[in-house]
Amino acid sequence: MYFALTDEQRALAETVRDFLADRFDLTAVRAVFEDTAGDGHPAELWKAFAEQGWLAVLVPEENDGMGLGLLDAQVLARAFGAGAVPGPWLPTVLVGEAVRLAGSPAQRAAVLGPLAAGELVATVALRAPGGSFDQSGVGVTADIDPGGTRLTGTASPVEYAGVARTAVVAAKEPDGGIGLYLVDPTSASVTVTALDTYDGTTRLGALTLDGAAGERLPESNAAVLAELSRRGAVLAAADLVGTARAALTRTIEYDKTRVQFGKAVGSFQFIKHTLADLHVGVLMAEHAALYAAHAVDAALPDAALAVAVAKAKANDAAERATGAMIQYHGGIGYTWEHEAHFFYKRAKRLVGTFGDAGEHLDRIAALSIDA
Amino acid sequence: MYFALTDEQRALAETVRDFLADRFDLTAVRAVFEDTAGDGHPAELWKAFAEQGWLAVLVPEENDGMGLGLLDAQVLARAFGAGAVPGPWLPTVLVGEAVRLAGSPAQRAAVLGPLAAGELVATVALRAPGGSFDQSGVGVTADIDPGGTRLTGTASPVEYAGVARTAVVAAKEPDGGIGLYLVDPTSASVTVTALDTYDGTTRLGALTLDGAAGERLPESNAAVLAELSRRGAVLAAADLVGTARAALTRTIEYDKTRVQFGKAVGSFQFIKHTLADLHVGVLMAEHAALYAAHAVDAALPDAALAVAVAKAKANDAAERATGAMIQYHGGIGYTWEHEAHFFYKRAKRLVGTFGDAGEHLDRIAALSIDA
Amino acid sequence: MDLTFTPQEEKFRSELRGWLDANIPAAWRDPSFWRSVSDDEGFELRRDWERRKHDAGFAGIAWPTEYGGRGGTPGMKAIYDEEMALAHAPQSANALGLTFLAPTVMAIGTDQQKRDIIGPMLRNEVIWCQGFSEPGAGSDLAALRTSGVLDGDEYVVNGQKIWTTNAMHGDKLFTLVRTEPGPGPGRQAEGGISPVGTNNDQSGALEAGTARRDPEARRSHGMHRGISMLLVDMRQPGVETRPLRQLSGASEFGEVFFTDARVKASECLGGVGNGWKTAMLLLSFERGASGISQYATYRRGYDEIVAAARRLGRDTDPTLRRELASRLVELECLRYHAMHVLTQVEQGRDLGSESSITKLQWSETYQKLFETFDHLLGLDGVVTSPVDGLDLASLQFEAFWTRSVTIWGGSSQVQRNIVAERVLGLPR
Amino acid sequence: MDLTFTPQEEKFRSELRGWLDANIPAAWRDPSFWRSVSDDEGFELRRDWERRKHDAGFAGIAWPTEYGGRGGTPGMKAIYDEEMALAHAPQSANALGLTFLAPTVMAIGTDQQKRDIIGPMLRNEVIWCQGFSEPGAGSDLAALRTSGVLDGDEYVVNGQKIWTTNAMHGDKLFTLVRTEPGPGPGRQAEGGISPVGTNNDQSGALEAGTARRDPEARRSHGMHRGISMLLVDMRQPGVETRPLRQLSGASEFGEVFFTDARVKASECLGGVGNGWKTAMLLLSFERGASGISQYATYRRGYDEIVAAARRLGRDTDPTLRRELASRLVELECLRYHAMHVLTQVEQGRDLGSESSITKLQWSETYQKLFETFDHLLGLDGVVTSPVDGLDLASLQFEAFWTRSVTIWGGSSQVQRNIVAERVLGLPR
Repeated sequence: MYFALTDEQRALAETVRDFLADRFDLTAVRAVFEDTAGDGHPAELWKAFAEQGWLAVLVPEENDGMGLGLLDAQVLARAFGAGAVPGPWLPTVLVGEAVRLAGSPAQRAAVLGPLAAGELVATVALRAPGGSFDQSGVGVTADIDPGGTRLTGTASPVEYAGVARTAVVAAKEPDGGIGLYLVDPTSASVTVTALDTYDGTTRLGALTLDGAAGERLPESNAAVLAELSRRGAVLAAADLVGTARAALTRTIEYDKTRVQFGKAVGSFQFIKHTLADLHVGVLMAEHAALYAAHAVDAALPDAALAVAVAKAKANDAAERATGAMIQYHGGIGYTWEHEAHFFYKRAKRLVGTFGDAGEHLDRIAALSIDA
Repeated sequence: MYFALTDEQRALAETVRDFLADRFDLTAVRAVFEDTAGDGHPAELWKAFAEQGWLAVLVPEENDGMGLGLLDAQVLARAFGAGAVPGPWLPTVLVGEAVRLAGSPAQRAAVLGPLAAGELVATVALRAPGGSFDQSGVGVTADIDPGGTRLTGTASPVEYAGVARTAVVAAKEPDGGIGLYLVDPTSASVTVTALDTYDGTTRLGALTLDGAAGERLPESNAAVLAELSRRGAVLAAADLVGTARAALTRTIEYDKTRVQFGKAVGSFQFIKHTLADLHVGVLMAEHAALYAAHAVDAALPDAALAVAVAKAKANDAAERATGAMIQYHGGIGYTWEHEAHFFYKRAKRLVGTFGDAGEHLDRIAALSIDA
Repeated sequence: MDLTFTPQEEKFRSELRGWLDANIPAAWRDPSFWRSVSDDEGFELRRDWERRKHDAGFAGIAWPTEYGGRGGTPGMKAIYDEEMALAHAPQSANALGLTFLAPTVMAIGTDQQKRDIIGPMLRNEVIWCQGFSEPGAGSDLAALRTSGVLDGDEYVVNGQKIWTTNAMHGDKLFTLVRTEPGPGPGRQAEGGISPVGTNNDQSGALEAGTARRDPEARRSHGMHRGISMLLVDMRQPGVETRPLRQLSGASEFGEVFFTDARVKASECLGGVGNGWKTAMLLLSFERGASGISQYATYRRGYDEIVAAARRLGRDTDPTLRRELASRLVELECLRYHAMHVLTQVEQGRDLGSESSITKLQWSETYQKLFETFDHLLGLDGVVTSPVDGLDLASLQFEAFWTRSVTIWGGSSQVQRNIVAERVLGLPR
Repeated sequence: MDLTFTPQEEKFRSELRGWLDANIPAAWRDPSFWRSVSDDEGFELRRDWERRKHDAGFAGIAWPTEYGGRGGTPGMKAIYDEEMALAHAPQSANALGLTFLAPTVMAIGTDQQKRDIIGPMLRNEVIWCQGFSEPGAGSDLAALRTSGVLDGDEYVVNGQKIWTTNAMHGDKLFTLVRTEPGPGPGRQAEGGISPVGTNNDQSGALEAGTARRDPEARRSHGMHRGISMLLVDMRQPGVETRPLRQLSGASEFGEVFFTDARVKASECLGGVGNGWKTAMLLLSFERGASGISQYATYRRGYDEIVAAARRLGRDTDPTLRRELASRLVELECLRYHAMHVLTQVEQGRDLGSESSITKLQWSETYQKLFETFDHLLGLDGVVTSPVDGLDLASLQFEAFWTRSVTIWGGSSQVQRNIVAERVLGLPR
């Protein structure tokens, strides 16, 4: 029995933390956050990611990757959450996962190597507005045309649609099934509309396809979409867990020193108890993200349940911890100059990414009540 | 603008409080609570109720009643909740309301006078196990027979089924409508099964009808059932509000004097804030019960909404306040000898009576989202 | 129980509604309007509109006629609050002056102060700001360090205030300064849990009555000495104001810096060294606020949220419907509570610390309503560009605003302390 | 990450499971069984069953073999805890002795105490009770007033203990008494917020390390002096026990009254006047408990609740399904946390105040699970008679029990204090 990160994984977490402190701290985040006209994708950061191997983590060794598991990837996601790191890491990594899971050998060779090397920014476009992160939420239709498959419909919001050079698009197929397609978002039959968002640690867009050419991932189907969404949910959960922990730690440190009524704010019992409860919640979310990543890696029988538990718990922990960061910093936490809103807004966005609480609780109910 | 009880209503509240303190305090309640084999219907108490006019409050003056409104009745219900008072007051009063709303002049004369005088203990049997408190929850069917209407089916739990001499039974009619029927629970075709319950401040039973004779209230229909359920919900809400307030007040008084770590328990900030939040919640529930009673009395356009709001809020306030009574009395509040469990168990029962939170929230959603 | 207003009050409502119908431009009803104009432009629109409202006789509704008010009933004031909210009227440019300063001046001001302050305020010729909070004195207002030193017949003021509403547009500031040195060090504090705006009642937790009971309160009591309330001209070289950008991106609040700012000794309200007492009196005028204005505003927000959810097909989710319904439960309770408060006011009853309950109920309900907005909109709520005609930017902006309402004006934690100690009588 | 057990541990599991299959009567799996027999009868059944379990080699799993234990790994102990829960095994008749007293005796007992206490306890020849809480000393354990006065080579004990598990069936009691006078009056307290049972770590909040920091802690520190832990024979005229009826109607706990009870001076554990330190050591043995036993039990409760809801057609309500699912989220987190704790134990890491987190997670989750039970069953949950074969009495009984778990063994409030101060390092 060993329920913990390995020494290597712990060292990786430390490396990322040190790197961010050195090379991309919250001042750098702020520059991206406030430059709403910019692409939100600092080239230097991306280059460093490639050099560090952080884009290669899930790519098989045969495709010049590191061939590690989701447990390692969640170490990175958690650290990025803790640092409120911008950039298209998550959608790019997930495109790698889609191609690894369902691509042909040629597609794997074409996509995975460049992706691992940082030469390919990519994104996933899986749902229509208002949709959920399963096949019922897909808003693109695939039509078989003499000239090849043509995709029509909308996916939104799509992370970093504006800088991605490849998108994996989920589409409903004529036989009622689901396929995943490689699409070039810069082609004429694809319109990319930039969308505003309050969260400056990402950039969003809508992808409107009007008979766009799509190259099918041959092994893709509804089960692969579900698997991809589960992996996305685990990494989003890990990011939320990192966000939540950073928010809580910063609040605790502040409340230890901020004095009101002659005492440290953190010595008031109501605040102590609130922070203690938050700690227990964030700790449980950390456990849950770890377990879910391992359960998917090891294909444990309860993997589907574990992923839903992890995302539901991470959503809750991050929502509470980042809200508390504002409240228990008092007025200063409500200012633009303070970093609380980076964490609050990032959490608010990620709570909906790859399934909100309702979607995951319904899944848990189905698994535990109807089974 | 006058949102408050009148002087008369305030005096009534005080009379009940004084009466209970004098003649039926928690020691008397305990005797009924612990005598699980008894009928839970102390004759002296009932006699006093009749003498005080507390059974006549909603009965029209022409039927020898006081002809007051639901606002007055909720004063009584609230006081009974605060005193954890046993006895069939609520079901009896509701039978009066059913007959007043839908009965023939003859039925009104036959039922209301004796009821107001304390000569008739009665109860309502409106739902089947698992059912809600609207027409979909009715579990009895009315068949038109040459010899009169025959009722078949089950209603449960029914308050004081064992001592009631008249029951108002809701039944589905052949045309798809709903009728209310006067039934004699002691007749051969009705089986009354006593049911155990943890709440010793009431007694419950199941009514199984096997072709039982029923005398229809001629003006009854689904709308009257809904109106009756609304009135039941207002009075149950008021009882819960009284229960919640009593639980909270007793806890506050205890925590002012109980010393731990050299300080009054009630000076610990976490407990202070918890009790402050509870006070706000109970106060809002008090407002809501008042408003709902008035809205029904005055047939305000938002009466249906107000009733649902009052019951939902009273459920929540009572659940929290009575749970907190146990927690913030510490170990002593968990003993049988302490009175906390009277309030806790009474609240737990009444939360489901005339609609749980889900039922009322669905109603509020329908009124505010779909309208 | 009688929830109707008098015929006179209803007549007032219909007059006011008629005037508002004619005088609120249709564009103002679009929630995004006020964000589409610049701060300065918006402020001038509001100032001008209020001048016209004053000329039409709808200013100082419940004020005595001798001070230029309408001499109306508490019911008329409640009707006014409600109708303004229903008509999408903008927030008053002089809200803090009208709510707090004016009644204080009427009660304890000198004759000259009454003459100089009240009329011009009512006509919006002078916009008043409040300068209470400081970076190190938020919930703990008495820790303030801004100083005023008498130099001839003027005070020389140095220090900093924060969370000042309308700081960039104000003409004068009522502010608390230390005119005698405080009890010395031990209070060096940084950053800020800082209450601002209206309902700044938190400091009452330290009032003299409770202050005698224990050493900590006695220590705080000492902090209350030597404070004075000065009325500072903001249009002078010694006063600099800066907007304070908030996490929503807007700047409703600002900072005020005093560098040898000068205030005539006659511009002290309530007497030198009596500043704490004056502030407590001033803040007590919050007590009459019933919450009806908040109810009317948030109830409309509820409907806007429902409409947005419907556009995305999320209004049929059974759990989200119940969550929404739970919010309406609290909103309706706020309305009932407002009627309760209004009744108390009309009957001349002492409202005591009731305003803490009102504040808790509206602020917590408002914040949770917009948490439900987040849950309802899910990932689509992240997009603030209009999509297919659905524009969530204004609601999202409001959602961020709700994060502040449990902090300023006495945080929820401060309000719960007040309820526990002063309403429930729990020991300190 | 490797969640598998060693082959040796898995072999142990299958042996244990086989023995439990053969030795737990089918009737015991009916949740109502233990309420259908009398307290005395139930206790004798448990005592006898445990004797057989001991003879089969399934007692003292992780204890050293020199003390008659099996010398197993922490993993085996976790497997034991889980399998016992899965098999519906009854709670040990000697739980507090085995969990707390035995390891303390092993660590600091005299040779004679080791000889006299451990073997007989393991064989259930002596049932041990814990006597810590008093009516005036609940969360504030150090306020205890029971006295022990030396008379020759015996202590004469007078006073009262409360919340003693198995009080009616115990043979001996490890109890804290004041062998030197306390710091005098000022602690007269009535009634009781009284922690009991296992996980009685709350008093650690007052341990010496933090006690030096502020006057209140210093005062409490003074209270810790002059306390001794005595081992009292309950079968003597000076000891009277009474069952304590709880709101569920059952009497798991009792009261113990001492009237000139006599204890040999050699029956003092850890040295005279060292009782507080001894108690802290004793309570620290809770730390190894992972929560896996609670998980296994409550997970079964979840399924029983689902089955009951299905019988009433309430399992399809979308909101109640999500509420149930939220409880399962917390339950699964408890399981992950148990694996985390077990890993820490296996690696010999200091668990510090982790047991407060474990306690909060299991007790709050357990209580909320049964609040969901109430919501799911609605009005029908009020009926405790069997209806159409659906018998809710056992679940309802358990629901009442859950109201106690956030009070005893260190209330949730005490646990949050510990987490805030000792895990997060927030100031006192």
